[in-house]
Amino acid sequence: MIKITEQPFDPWQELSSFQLAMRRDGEFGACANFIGTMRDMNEGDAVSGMVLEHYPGMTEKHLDKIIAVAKDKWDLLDTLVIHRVGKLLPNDPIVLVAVWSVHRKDAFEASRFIMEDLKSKAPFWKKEAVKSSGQQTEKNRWVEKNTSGY
Amino acid sequence: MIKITEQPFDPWQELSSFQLAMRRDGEFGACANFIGTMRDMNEGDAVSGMVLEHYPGMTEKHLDKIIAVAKDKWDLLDTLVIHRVGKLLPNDPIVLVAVWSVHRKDAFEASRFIMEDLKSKAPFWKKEAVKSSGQQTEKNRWVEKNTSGY
Amino acid sequence: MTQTKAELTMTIKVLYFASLKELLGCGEESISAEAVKTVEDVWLLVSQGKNISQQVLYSVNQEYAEGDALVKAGDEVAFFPPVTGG
Amino acid sequence: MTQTKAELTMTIKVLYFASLKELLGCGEESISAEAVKTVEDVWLLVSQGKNISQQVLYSVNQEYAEGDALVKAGDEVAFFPPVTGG
Repeated sequence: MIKITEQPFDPWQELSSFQLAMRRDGEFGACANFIGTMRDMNEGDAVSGMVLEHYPGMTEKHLDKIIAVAKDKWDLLDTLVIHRVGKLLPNDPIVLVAVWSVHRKDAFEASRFIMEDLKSKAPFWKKEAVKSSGQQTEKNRWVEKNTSGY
Repeated sequence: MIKITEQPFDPWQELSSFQLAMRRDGEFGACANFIGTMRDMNEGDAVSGMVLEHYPGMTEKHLDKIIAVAKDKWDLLDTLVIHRVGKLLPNDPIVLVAVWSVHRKDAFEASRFIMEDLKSKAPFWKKEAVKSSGQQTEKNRWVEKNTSGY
Repeated sequence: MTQTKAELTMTIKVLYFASLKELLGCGEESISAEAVKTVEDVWLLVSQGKNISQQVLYSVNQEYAEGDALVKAGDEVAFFPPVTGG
Repeated sequence: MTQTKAELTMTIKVLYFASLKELLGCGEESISAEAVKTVEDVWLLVSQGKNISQQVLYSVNQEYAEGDALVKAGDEVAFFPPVTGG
């Protein structure tokens, strides 16, 4: 399942409900998941807020595709991807990627694969409100590029 | 934190409470975690229950050591490892490994490293109650070896 | 402006995101499909006169595309900077 | 049996886990430290007469050890099969 949401989400509650709704009790031996959370610092500057823009339509299409690729490469029982858009505050969860499988290798590798693809290709853009040290006023700046996680 | 427990645990609740108690709001950008859950099938046979034995003292000592190694290799903010012992039923969570860090690479790699070390070296042993297909009676058998997750 | 059905089928929908939307002062526009063959043609047309030095990514019908990808009337073309989600 | 303090300090505590505990019919015993130098010596002593074909891992004072690791009075030595946790 893929969810793009403007509402804050609790990753643990989402994981708990989704796993229950999967109705795969006794089948899955492994769940690997990743949660990306907004920090209050970036590149040495204090960050007080963020606006996350995306490309509605292409976002879902791209995530669907990458999940299909992952299901092709690994034996997966189910996947859950949630991504926040709109206005965010520090400590807000931004993204959740979770993968259920029979054996751990599949869950570990697929969760990282989906997350890395999302970071490098899914059409989301962050604009953060920052106050550089020594400066009084806040400025908005676009985050320029995600770094590779490998 | 390391917990060895005879009581069933809810991984999502444990993650939620631990993360709150960490008091690292705004600091962590990444949390990677893994949950191993008891399946109702193993090697083609139906499994109805399991007893997990461990070596009290060495278990904690070994897990402490591997977490120290992980903290040395990667930049980690905190870690949580929970392992169930005693009597388990299918669908019971067996193990939780969670890692918090500033950047995702550290969390992804450290969580997998800790989990693989735990599977290959931490002194736990599983005895499962199985009913082979076509058989009427249940038998207890020791699980012989964990396979590598890489 | 209101477009007739005939006009609509002769146009390409062009979208801009993030910093590019700000630089171009526009999020969406329609251009005639007649003067353009490739995505690169569309980009040269819509960015002309603007001094855009940053890296620009292309998509056609919501899939990444190279500059030489062909476009036709009815397509949705988008231009955006490197992505920064997750 | 009750041991005096002098006897305790002359002994090695030996533990068995999982299938080995079942095979040896015992989870814990004390042996005299006098007749043994290495973990391997301890294992040969406690397993003698038992036909144990499976792989056995050793630990001394709750850390993995090779067969030639030295042991002394007061040590805790353990023998167990390959681990299967997680």
